[in-house]
Amino acid sequence: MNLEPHQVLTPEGVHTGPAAPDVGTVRARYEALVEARLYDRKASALQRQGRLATYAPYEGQEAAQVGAVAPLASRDWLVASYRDAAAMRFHGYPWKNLLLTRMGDERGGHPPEGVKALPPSVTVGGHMIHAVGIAWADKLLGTDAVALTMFGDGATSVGDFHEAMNFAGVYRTPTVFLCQNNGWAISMPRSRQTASETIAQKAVAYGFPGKVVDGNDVLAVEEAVTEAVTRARAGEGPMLIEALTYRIHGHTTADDHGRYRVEEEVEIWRARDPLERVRLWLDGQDAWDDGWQAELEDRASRRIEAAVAEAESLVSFTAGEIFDATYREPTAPLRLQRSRAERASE
Amino acid sequence: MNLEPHQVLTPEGVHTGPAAPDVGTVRARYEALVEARLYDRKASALQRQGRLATYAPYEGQEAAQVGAVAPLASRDWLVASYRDAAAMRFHGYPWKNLLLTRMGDERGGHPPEGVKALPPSVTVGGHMIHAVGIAWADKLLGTDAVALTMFGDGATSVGDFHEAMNFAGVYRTPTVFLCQNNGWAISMPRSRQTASETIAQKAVAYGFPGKVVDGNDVLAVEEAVTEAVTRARAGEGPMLIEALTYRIHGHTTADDHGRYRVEEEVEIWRARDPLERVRLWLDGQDAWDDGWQAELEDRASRRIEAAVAEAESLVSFTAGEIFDATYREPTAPLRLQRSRAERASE
Amino acid sequence: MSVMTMAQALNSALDVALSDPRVVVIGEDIGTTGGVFRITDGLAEKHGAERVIDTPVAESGIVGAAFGMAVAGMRPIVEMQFMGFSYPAYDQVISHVARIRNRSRNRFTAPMVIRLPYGAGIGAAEHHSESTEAIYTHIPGLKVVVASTPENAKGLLLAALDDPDPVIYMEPIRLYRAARGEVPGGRYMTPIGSAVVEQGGTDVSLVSYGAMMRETREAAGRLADEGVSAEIIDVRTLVPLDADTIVASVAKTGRAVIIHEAPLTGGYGAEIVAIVQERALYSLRAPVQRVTGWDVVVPLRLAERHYMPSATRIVSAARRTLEG
Amino acid sequence: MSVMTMAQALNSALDVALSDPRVVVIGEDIGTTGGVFRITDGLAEKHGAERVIDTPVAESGIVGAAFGMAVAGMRPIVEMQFMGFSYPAYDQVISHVARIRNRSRNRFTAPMVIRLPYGAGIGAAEHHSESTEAIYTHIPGLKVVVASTPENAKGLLLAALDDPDPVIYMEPIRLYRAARGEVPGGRYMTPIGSAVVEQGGTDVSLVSYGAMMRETREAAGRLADEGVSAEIIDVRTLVPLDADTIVASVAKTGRAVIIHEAPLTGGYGAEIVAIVQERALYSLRAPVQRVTGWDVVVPLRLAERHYMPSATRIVSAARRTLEG
Ligand SMILES: Cc1ncc(C[n+]2csc(CCOP(=O)(O)OP(=O)(O)O)c2C)c(N)n1
Ligand SMILES: Cc1ncc(C[n+]2csc(CCOP(=O)(O)OP(=O)(O)O)c2C)c(N)n1
Ligand SMILES: [Mg+2]
Ligand SMILES: [Mg+2]
Repeated sequence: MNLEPHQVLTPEGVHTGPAAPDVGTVRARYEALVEARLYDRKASALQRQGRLATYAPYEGQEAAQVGAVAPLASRDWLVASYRDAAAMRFHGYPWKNLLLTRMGDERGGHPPEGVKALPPSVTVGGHMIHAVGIAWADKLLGTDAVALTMFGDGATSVGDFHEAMNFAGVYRTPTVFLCQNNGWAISMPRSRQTASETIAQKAVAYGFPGKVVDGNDVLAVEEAVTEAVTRARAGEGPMLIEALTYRIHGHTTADDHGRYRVEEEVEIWRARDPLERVRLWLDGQDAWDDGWQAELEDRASRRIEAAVAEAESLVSFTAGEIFDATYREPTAPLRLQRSRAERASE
Repeated sequence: MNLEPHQVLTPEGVHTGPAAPDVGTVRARYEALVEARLYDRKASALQRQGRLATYAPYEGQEAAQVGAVAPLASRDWLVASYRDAAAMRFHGYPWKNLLLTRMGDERGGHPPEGVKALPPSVTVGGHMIHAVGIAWADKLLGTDAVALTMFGDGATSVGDFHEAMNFAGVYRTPTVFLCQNNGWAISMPRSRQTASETIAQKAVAYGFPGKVVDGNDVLAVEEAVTEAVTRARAGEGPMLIEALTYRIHGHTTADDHGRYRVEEEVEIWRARDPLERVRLWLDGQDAWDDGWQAELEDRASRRIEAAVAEAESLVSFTAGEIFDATYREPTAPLRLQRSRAERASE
Repeated sequence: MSVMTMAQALNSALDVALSDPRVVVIGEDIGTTGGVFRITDGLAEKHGAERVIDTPVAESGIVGAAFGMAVAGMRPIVEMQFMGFSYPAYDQVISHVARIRNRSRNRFTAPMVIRLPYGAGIGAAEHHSESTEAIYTHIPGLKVVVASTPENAKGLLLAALDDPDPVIYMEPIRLYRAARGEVPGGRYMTPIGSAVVEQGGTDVSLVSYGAMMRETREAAGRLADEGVSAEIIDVRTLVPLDADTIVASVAKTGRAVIIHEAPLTGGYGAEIVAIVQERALYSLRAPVQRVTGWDVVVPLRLAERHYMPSATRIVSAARRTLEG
Repeated sequence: MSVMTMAQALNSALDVALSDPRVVVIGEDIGTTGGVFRITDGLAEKHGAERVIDTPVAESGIVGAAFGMAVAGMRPIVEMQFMGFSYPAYDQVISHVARIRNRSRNRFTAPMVIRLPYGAGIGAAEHHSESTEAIYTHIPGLKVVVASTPENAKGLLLAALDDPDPVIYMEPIRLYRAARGEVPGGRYMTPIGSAVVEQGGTDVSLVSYGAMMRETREAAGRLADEGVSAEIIDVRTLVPLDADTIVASVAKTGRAVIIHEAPLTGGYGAEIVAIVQERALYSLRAPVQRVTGWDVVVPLRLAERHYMPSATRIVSAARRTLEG
């Protein structure tokens, strides 16, 4: 198993791979990266204003997320975590929904029909096996859809990660495991999370391939996931990808990361910014300028602001409505409780 | 990682290692193997007579069990499973206790003071982490004791196995993980239990060494465990050993293994009998004869029969006694229930 | 109609269920060997090993994978070998199976059945005799049913599978072979959410479910010999509870004994008592009695009989209500 | 004595606890950062990272490892970040921690404390607002305590640690900073197994625990304004329950309201009702009322208030008992 991180663009924007990237594709990825970053900043700002409850910022991880879902078709499933808003958005799960959940509205968990993505997992580690079950169903139902699950370095310590990986190996389900190793699980550094040198090598335990990629290199992530998706679709089973990246801010807006890590470490990773290297490369191809940047930012901001406005326009829950989603048909005890709750809220 | 099974004695009793084994030691191991086999047969017979509830026979795995505990000091802990009666016995847990549990008497779970072995685990997979905690405590308390945990190939699929291995790796606890890969987990063949080629390679996921040994070769198992115990005692952390072996009989006395495996497979493994190769080697050293064999069997039988007699002589539980081991001091609700139960049983 | 054991009735229900291509049965040792209790005997052969799926030892993985399948449009039926082995899967059940409907405000659902062989009385090893329904009945989003006869075992299982929401399906181990009775062929359903008055009576209501129905019926017989007319209610569905049937019975008799083998404290019997006193307090002529397992781990074979509620204990409890 | 928040009182208790070399505190993010709620703030620095142990994300592993430590003679205190994250460890708690004493007939024991921050009311994310004490109160071998004031938070925690058996220790998140009060320095214990009558009264007994004590006290105040004299009982220990104190109160007042934020069905309130009606039926002048969370997943921030029992709901329930 080759555990050298796969890289296509260096932090300086130098292309290192064999075939030159397609400018149009890279511009599309760059646009997504810009929108991802703007959303993340907007969400953090909203939280500071008390308009979101808490928020888990992903700045620094945009490339891993955009690169992860780029290879997916709309029939493929995404089963991701609380920090994966950008990945979800670019698999079709609206910003509006992601905002609603963060505002404390369950309706955020109800994406439009046709969007194949589960609401983001809040518990750590329990959701990866869902992507195994979904992929397995796709296989049994005879479709060629795959399921991509995204999780952090911390999640790999959970028992359910093991059971998910093992099932995927045994049943060769078309599941892609993408770990965003961002160096930390709240205050726990990666080095104390597990004694293995890499996360990718854990695939050895399950009889399928693992791969390390530069997670701040959107093209490298996209290449690795494309390979994994292609294998999975062809019936060759699962793959584990470890994307090396970093979260630039605290674990959530409630976290003070100064308590457990030094600013120098953050600086090292700022220098590996996932947007900048793409911009530099595009610039080198004469495919980037300030005007286009402004245009991108403007377009993205408008989309994000529209989502915020829409989310905030939704009225709040009535007491009765909290009973609407426990069973398809309300049971007799719940009907009784509902009427009591409605009375109490009058 | 070298995944070739380590072997010291071939099935034909030919010694393959560098240094010649010590005859006295081998005779002692042989005596244990003989006693282990007789106990297993006795227990199966008792079960057929209705004197035990069910029983999980280990015939074929005697070498793995005797070899596993031979390197342990009495201050070391053993945390084993339902099929590990021989290992437990040779770590000091009396046959009598093992029988009592199988008779349906909780007092079997109470070994004499000083015996460092937990009652055998009935659930699959949950106990390995206990050996991590125990070893960790030993480390924190400043003793140099180690903990050996024994489990099957099936148990490696359980999430708790993963968490145990990961903790052991991270905290470098003096824990030895010994997997008796006996080819089957009830009706599930090893090949369908996990897609990894070996169990030993799973150690790669946790950053410590794994090793495969011929589990029917008592000297090979003993060597491997000695190495692991020595490392652990020296503070070098855990190790995973996969002992390749086979259970000759059904999963338990209630299992019909003809439903899921062919007799030819059993025959192959009978030819690799763990006792016979030791006998052959000793014979080659003029250190075995029929008379000694008879003597061994006689001594072992007498020990086993005494244990059976002692276990069967214990009177049954009274209704009140079932309340004696829930809390150290019976709580008020339990005192009330106890008196009701005693009244009901009159 | 044919006479079957409960085990055979369940096998028949699963066979019928598997005629729906969305259905898979998944669990440990259920394929080649037909399960520890042979409930799935012959089904893998008939419907294929891809649909009657043998798994590695990993209860959480089984439930989690089945959850994924259910979300993706299948109808998985999970077999846990014993209720006592379902705890590693508890997080999956409570955090995901029970909640995806609420989490997604009805966008995603996990219609699936989790079969839990439960209960003591056969002198089994530790962990093999659990009756921990209370850890499921408290969880919003789950339904919980308990079979007590071959006929309702099949009918409830098919109803559970037909239900749009996840159902915890408890099977009394002790009755697998002991309970025999007429079972209709083909597909039929026993409604979820309705208790049944098995025998009318006027003096005391005996309310139970699952394996304990046997002792309950025996107790009713003995009470009849003493001239006491007991009404027998088989709760069948714990969640959602058919409180009306129970309350109506107690309102009539004025006395009730609730029987289950789970430990007393926090057992489901407490919920039934709470509802009865809430809705029929003024009809109560004596405190509702609970006859249950004690607050100890179910003993192994030697002492198990001291733990299990017996007909004798039920009769004494009923007498206490009559004296009260 | 000094005035502290509950969070500070717990920190003080842990600091005292760690003076015993057998004690370790183990959990996620409790070392360097002092825990999500800063309960362990400064303890790793003071007592060493080997004794205030940061772990990988693995609740089952944490409890299982702590169990091993306890068996080997240590006194671990486990911190789960939230009660809702304790489910992956449920099998370890129920199958091992709660049972090793019985399994070994008192040869091995697992004296340890599992701290579970619990409860809703702060608009947290899903899984962060759980109050699932019922899944622990039903399990023989465990004790279950719930703090409600800074003073008893410290006293109960030290008593739990001193207990020879495993204790589930629930900490109301909502009161971590909201509850302030006098807390003695050094070591002292609040006895496990005893409820406390916080305020005497003659008309109705209000029985609650943990975070809901706040609404209960508020309701009592409002009832007093209406001329109704409420007796307030803080249960404090759910298992073993101090039934005598509760029953004596209800026998006196003839009316009771049980309040908890956990869902209604199968909640611990049912057990209290069952005991009250069993032992004080003839004193009851009205059905015992339960004011609880509803049988739904605790809603997120927007709708949480519709879920939480309020002083208003408690007052109406008390009035219902007075009309009854
Ligand atoms: C079962 C469970 N335990 C604990 C938590 C609390 N928690 C939230 S995020 C987190 C760390 C996860 O780290 P990682 O998987 O690396 O993801 P990251 O936050 O770095 O993206 C923890 C412990 C949780 N959400 N679920
Ligand atoms: C948690 C749990 N799930 C299921 C079982 C039922 N069961 C008992 S033994 C066994 C197979 C274990 O196989 P393995 O670990 O290989 O050990 P072996 O029996 O071969 O010694 C299973 C599934 C159990 N005891 N515990
Ligand atoms: Mg991380
Ligand atoms: Mg095996």
